[in-house]
Amino acid sequence: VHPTPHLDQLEDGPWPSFVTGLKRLRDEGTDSNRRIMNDLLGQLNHSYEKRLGFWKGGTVSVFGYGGGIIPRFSEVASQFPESKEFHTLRVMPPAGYHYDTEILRKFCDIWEEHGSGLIAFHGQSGDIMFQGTDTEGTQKAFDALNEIGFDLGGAGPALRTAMSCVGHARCEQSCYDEVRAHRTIINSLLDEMHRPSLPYKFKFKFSGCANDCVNAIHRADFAVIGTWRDEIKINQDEVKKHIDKVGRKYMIDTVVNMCPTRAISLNDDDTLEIDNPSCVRCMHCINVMTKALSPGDDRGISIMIGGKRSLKIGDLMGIMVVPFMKLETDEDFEKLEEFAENVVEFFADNALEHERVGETIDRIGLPAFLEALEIEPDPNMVNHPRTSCYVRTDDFDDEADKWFERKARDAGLQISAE
Amino acid sequence: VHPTPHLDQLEDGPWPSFVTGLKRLRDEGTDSNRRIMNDLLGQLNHSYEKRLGFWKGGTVSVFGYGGGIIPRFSEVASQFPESKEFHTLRVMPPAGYHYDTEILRKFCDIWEEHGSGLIAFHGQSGDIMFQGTDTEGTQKAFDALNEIGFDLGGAGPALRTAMSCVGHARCEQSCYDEVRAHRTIINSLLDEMHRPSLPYKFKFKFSGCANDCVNAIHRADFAVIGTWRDEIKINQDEVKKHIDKVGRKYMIDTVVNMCPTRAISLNDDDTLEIDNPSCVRCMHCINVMTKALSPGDDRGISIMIGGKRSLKIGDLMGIMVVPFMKLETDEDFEKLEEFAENVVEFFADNALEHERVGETIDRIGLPAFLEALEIEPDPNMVNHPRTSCYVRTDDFDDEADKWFERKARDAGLQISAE
Amino acid sequence: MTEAATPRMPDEVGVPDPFPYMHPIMKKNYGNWDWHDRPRPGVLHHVAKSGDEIWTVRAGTQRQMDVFTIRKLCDIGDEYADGHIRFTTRSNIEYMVDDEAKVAPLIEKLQAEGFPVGGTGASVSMVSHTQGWLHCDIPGTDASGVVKGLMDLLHDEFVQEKMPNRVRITTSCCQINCGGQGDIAVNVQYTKPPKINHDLVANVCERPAVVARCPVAAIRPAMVNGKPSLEVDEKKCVCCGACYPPCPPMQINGDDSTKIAIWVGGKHSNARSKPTFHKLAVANLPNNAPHWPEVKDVVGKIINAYKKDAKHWERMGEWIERIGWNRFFDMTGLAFTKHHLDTWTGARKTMNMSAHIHF
Amino acid sequence: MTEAATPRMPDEVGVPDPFPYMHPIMKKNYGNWDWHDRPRPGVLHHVAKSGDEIWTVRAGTQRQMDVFTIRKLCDIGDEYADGHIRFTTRSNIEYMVDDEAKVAPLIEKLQAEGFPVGGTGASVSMVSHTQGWLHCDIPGTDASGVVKGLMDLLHDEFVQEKMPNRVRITTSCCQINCGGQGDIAVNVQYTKPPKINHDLVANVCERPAVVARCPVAAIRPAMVNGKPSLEVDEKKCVCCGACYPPCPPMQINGDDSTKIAIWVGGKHSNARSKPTFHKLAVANLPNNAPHWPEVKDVVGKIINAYKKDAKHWERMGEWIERIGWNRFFDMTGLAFTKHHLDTWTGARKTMNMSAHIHF
Ligand code: SRM
Ligand code: SRM
Ligand code: SRM
Ligand code: SRM
Ligand code: SF4
Ligand code: SF4
Ligand code: SF4
Ligand code: SF4
Ligand code: SF4
Ligand code: SF4
Ligand code: SF4
Ligand code: SF4
Repeated sequence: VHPTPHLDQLEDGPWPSFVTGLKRLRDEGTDSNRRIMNDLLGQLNHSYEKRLGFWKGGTVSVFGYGGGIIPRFSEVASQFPESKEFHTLRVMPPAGYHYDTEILRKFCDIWEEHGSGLIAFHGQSGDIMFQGTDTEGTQKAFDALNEIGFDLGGAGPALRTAMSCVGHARCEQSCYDEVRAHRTIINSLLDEMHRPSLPYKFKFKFSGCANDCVNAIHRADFAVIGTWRDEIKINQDEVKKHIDKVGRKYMIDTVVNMCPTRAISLNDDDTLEIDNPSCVRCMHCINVMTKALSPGDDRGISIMIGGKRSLKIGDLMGIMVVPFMKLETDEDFEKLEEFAENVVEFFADNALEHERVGETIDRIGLPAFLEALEIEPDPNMVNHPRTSCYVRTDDFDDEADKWFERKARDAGLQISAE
Repeated sequence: VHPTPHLDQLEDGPWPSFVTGLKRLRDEGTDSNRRIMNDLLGQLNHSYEKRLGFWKGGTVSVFGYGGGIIPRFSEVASQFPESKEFHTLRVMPPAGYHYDTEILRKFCDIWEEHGSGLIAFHGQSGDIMFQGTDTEGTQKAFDALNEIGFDLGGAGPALRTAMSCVGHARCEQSCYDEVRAHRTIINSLLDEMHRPSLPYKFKFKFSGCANDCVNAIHRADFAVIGTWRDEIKINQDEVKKHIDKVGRKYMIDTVVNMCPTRAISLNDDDTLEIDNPSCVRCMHCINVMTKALSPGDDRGISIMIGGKRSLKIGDLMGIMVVPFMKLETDEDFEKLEEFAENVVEFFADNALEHERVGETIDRIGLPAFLEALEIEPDPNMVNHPRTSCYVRTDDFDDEADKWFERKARDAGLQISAE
Repeated sequence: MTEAATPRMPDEVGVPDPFPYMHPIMKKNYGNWDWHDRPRPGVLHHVAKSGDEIWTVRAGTQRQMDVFTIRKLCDIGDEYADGHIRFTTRSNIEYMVDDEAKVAPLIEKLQAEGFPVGGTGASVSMVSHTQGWLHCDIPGTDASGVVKGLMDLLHDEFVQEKMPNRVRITTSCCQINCGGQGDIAVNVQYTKPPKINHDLVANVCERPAVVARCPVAAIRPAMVNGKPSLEVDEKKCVCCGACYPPCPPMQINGDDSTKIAIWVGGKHSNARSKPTFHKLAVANLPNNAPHWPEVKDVVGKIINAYKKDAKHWERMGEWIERIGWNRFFDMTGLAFTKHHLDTWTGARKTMNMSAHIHF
Repeated sequence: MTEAATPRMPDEVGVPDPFPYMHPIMKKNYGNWDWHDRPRPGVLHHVAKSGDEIWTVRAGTQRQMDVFTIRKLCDIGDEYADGHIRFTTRSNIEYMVDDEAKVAPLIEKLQAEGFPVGGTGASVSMVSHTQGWLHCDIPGTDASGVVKGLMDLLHDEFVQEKMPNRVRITTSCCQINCGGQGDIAVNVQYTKPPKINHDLVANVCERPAVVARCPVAAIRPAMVNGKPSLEVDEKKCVCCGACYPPCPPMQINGDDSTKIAIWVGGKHSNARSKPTFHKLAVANLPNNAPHWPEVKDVVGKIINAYKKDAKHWERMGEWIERIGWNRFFDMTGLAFTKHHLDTWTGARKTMNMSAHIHF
């Protein structure tokens, strides 16, 4: 047993210790778990001592797929041979991270047998990470997991595993069926996940409302966020109850005065007035007064494209590219699926190597991106129209006509729908 | 007399007509005014017809100076010979635009004699514009104006005429002596105005408070704006009177809810609470409740550097480079003067040709500009610290020490001042 | 004239001292004012800490004034006011009087002489204007004429205070925009790359300077008909006109390609929100002198929508931010096009990177 | 093993259907919830439109879990809850129960087994963490160890809801920052340009790709000792580490040059303000495994200042925007330096171009 003086120091304290867990595998695990974990702990302690990492990448995949495995080979394998290969399987969880104890126990059994016994719930992209096995174990574990209905997630220049919030399953704020949207899109694009051939990674994330509990706007190339078009629902009795409870001043300070667009006004009789056209669906007032306020009934989604971390041009958040889309009927879901496919296809065709779609948009300009995807420009896409007069506008009237046609079309549609 | 069918149409309507004025000069002015104005009206009508301008520039100056005249030579002089030269004298007004009728009458007499009789109060940079004379008239008019205490303003790559708001003279919001600041700086840098040798223009503007009644932040390379450090003064009786007058809801909507930093809270007894450290001295609440609220007593200035219109990199506003400076004693004014000189010197030495100082800062980065001027970085200079991790920080601790030293120094100074 | 042999050396007096011209009450209470209110549109009433009071009456002028008009204003000042005058940042004239009783007769006289009294508080003040065909060497349109037309249109809003907050309109006769940012800005917008008059380039154009001025590096030196000239990459050119002042042969103005764009939501004050730049509302309006009806039509629509819908103290841009740009375009009947999407440096930061949305 | 002759073809099932695993009450009321409250820290109570109710108990885990821990969690789920489990975005475990009576015993059991119950509402939830020395090929520090240390420190704030609003902390073991934006982000920050191991470049490095990855074009191909290698312009290099993953010989990590920076004010939600990126608070903290005391010290100071001063519902960044960054630096005892001034693309837009000022 390798001494682990540095790691030992991470066993105290009130928070569950990963070191204790690793040691338990080393001390009480299956034979192979023990062997792997002893050397893994040794190498990790070595890293703590040297303050350097000692893994390097490589190429490992399961039969039939090109991605989904993160291969790790030790640079200090001579000292710690049993963990010289320590690959990770990225496995897609059920949308919304729902499990029962039975399936979790099955995971444990499989990974105890074919891997190190170490599983992470979940990686930052949403995968179950089965961490630590050799090349052979990779295939075996995958086969076993695949038999019980689980599939590999994404890695490399490919479609990545997506995330969706708990949403419809338990949350009154949810504005669309996240599970269905998530599964529809990813399952239609599975080939891009399993056989990496995109210019770079591409991530989807699904949040049921603007609280964005899966951090989609920053962390997804394609973020789907629930919203609504009609009025916030107000229960004035509950408003009064809330004010009775917390006091008028507190209510003004925490609700009226925190609305980003001054859309809320408190009447002198303690009823609440919301100027819905000014409301930006930020969720704040609804979050504070969960009984008194709720999202409207005419619900749907917004789509933001281009979120990512800083390589190479700096952090980007997703840009509102589809302000609103209904998502109720089968046709609605088909439309969404088609749009997602189009964006991924655009990305495949137009991005430079190692360029995220947000970078592509930044490089070619939003107008060019919209044109390529045949999306009509909309004021909700911008904080405000251009401030720079450096633009050639001799076709302005033609462009304006497109807007007027669209408005006429929308008006017509509304009329015929009535 | 040239017919002016296009211009004639601009004589109706309730607003005073410049055309009527021009025609009066043509019809009732001195001989020379009449001649000039007839052809000037002819050329202007020609422009209205052709929708093109017909002036070109050139070089004209008065003896001893290199700038201050905007020369105009007609491209259609054969048709309109009497206004073939139509130069403008830019003349600096008294700071704050104060006149009496006597001096205005003198201007009229001078310009009637040596020019066209057309004067603009004022150009966008603040000059009195004596418009329309030939090269000879330029010198004569200048001599006469100079005799009565007026001097040419700026043109070309030079220090430009400055503007200051009415401020101290009539406005209770004013936080410093605008007239003195304006005259101190411009008069110390006069040489840069009269003998153009800067890389490009350089403008100062002075506003007594953040209402910025002279548009300094957008339109000055060096904007001086009044502010205060201590607490807003509240007269609670006047607060109550105001609420009695306008109503509680209206007061919440227009004051409490419009404060940009939620610094204002209305107590249930109709007294007002201001969290002064959160207040950003935006002036709004003070503007609305002129009797109840006023700026604090510990007044001074902020300085923003780099405002300008769009050539070549796009519009810039001034960046807060000096968050606070007292401006009361002679020494304070000397310090300001010295700082202004340093900035202009930096500009002279470092700007590329036809580059405004804001562009220079943009090109070299704010840190380099601050270093050159020996200004210590301050959080008030930015909306927020950097979001990009692309920076080399190995000297971070040394830089941090500078901050701690400054804090110790400030604390020491405050102690010794007590 | 012939005496010019020994020319006069300038007396470098610099910025004149205003105190000799200042109204005595302003001089006396300099830096010691207490509060103000507005008894009626066009009139300010300031009270000093000493208890002194001063009334200011503001009136519109045409800025470009003939000596007759100026003398008339002086006569009024001598007869109805205290002989002291100032002009505002926006070329309005102000008379200060030490007695409330002087206010009404002064107003009456000004109105009788055709000077509208107003421009205070929540009014539409004078349009800040520039030189145009009257004087500039690079204008795409006139300034005085546009201003006159707009102020005729907005006269009622000048003499009353019925807007949600003050409205600052600016106009500029070329894209350089000496008129600056405005709640509404009416600016020339070129719509075509410059046509080069190659015969003239060699003589009047400092070619390296022009090449350097182009913000998108669209200009290259070139030989045309054996003479050194320039050429423009029309794909790159953003029609900014920056090449025209240093090189007049780069003809940017055309009687039908010089158009007007209207911008909204510029704000200089720091009240509530930070200062902002104005944003494109509509481009490609015809340069229809002498009445610019298309321009007036749009300005009128914008003013009306703002007047009807904004809350008290909201400036134009703040109102639009609150109600959303889509509602602004709907209310004004204007179109949102791809040209409204910013493509200039930092464009990324103007995009809506959030789920905030207006319906 | 030897049967691998006919390999198994994957069954491309894709994203598994969650309904088979979902708690029956959630399944039944899917999309039909009405309101919720939080009876106590760590517990959510959701009421469906049907009147059905469900209680959720949330507890912290170490994320990287051994099978023993997972099985223990399953045992608890079977005995004290209804056998259904979910994990949250932040690696907390959630048990759903259909009866309020089950809540207290479940909590007691979880606590007894060492799983802190909390992470709801205005608490500090689990730090979102990454791989670090345990698994990644490019880490500058560990992740699990840092998270363990921080959560030990913040345990009290996890099990109670005493913060002004939720606090999301992230940590990342290299500058790539898989942990993402956070109210507080604890990230590796390289402080030196990469040292190049020239002997290896020729073998393992795709040189044009690396040159292309550098955001400031600081890398040039070069011949070193007669072999093709690379060289770095150290004046230009912004120490981002982007060259290291595609070219391991560009050694960016050094046991004493790999430092930690702490960032504040990142926010993903759209509640009130739009989402924001986190901003630099302090850099150059030592990478002091296994306890990172300097890091903990700073995080503690930031948390305390926020806790003491912010208003209810203000997130970290919103609080700082209100009180001003100078007050943030004063309250936390941190230094504002020239490195806090942005120098990256669009830096201009982060400058204070206004007279808004905090004292
Ligand atoms: C006279 C003048 C200064 C001068 O030295 O000439 C002036 C004078 C006053 N301004 Fe101003 N402002 C003057 C130009 C400006 C400008 C610049 C401009 O118009 O080009 C601005 C910035 C406009 C912008 O943001 O684009 C300006 C933004 C303000 C504000 C901020 C309004 C806001 O909410 O954004 C106030 C506050 C207020 O309205 O109470 C203000 C307030 C005032 C007060 C009330 C200050 C005082 O206590 O005396 C003065 C009377 C205002 C009135 O008209 O009711 N003044 N004021 C200028 C009159 C211009 C005119 O004739 O219309
Ligand atoms: C006269 C005036 C307009 C007016 O009618 O009021 C004016 C007129 C001219 N401006 Fe201006 N500018 C005038 C105030 C401004 C302002 C406003 C201000 O100073 O507050 C600006 C915006 C602020 C700024 O400085 O950026 C302004 C931004 C420009 C620019 C663009 C500068 C830039 O960096 O983007 C140019 C072009 C240039 O300098 O090459 C410019 C160039 C010119 C020239 C010299 C055109 C040229 O290059 O030949 C114009 C001469 C017109 C003439 O025939 O008299 N003018 N110009 C204003 C000066 C009068 C005075 O001295 O009081
Ligand atoms: C369970 C979870 C979703 C999931 O599918 O796993 C979830 C669940 C809820 N979130 Fe969330 N949020 C969850 C991650 C997030 C995240 C993402 C993250 O933490 O990485 C965010 C964005 C954080 C950010 O902005 O950086 C998030 C921002 C919110 C907000 C907005 C808070 C704000 O004011 O900015 C609310 C509104 C609220 O607090 O009432 C919210 C509200 C809620 C509600 C109250 C929604 C509801 O009605 O059921 C849920 C209970 C919250 C609670 O803890 O009190 N949830 N929520 C996630 C629990 C994470 C955890 O274990 O700590
Ligand atoms: C495992 C995981 C961290 C974790 O412990 O949770 C992770 C680990 C790695 N990330 Fe990541 N990233 C993980 C989520 C993220 C996220 C968060 C997210 O998806 O919401 C981000 C930020 C969002 C984004 O996509 O930008 C993220 C941004 C990156 C980047 C920077 C991308 C950029 O455009 O800036 C890289 C570098 C690259 O792709 O070249 C990267 C690269 C890597 C690599 C592959 C390092 C490398 O290039 O060799 C890491 C492999 C570690 C390992 O040994 O397992 N990882 N990475 C996360 C994936 C687990 C999962 O599948 O569930
Ligand atoms: S994102 Fe909205 S719908 Fe989804 S869990 Fe969070 S609060 Fe609920
Ligand atoms: S959801 Fe947000 S924007 Fe809409 S009214 Fe509520 S607080 Fe205001
Ligand atoms: S800027 Fe301020 S001090 Fe100057 S006139 Fe305007 S309101 Fe008064
Ligand atoms: S001056 Fe502005 S920031 Fe300060 S309290 Fe008043 S409204 Fe708020
Ligand atoms: S806006 Fe253009 S045309 Fe008009 S005065 Fe200024 S520089 Fe001349
Ligand atoms: S108009 Fe502007 S963009 Fe076009 S060539 Fe001239 S300077 Fe360049
Ligand atoms: S943050 Fe860096 S070191 Fe950590 S897992 Fe991500 S890529 Fe690896
Ligand atoms: S660390 Fe970054 S900036 Fe420096 S050479 Fe490598 S890629 Fe370029």
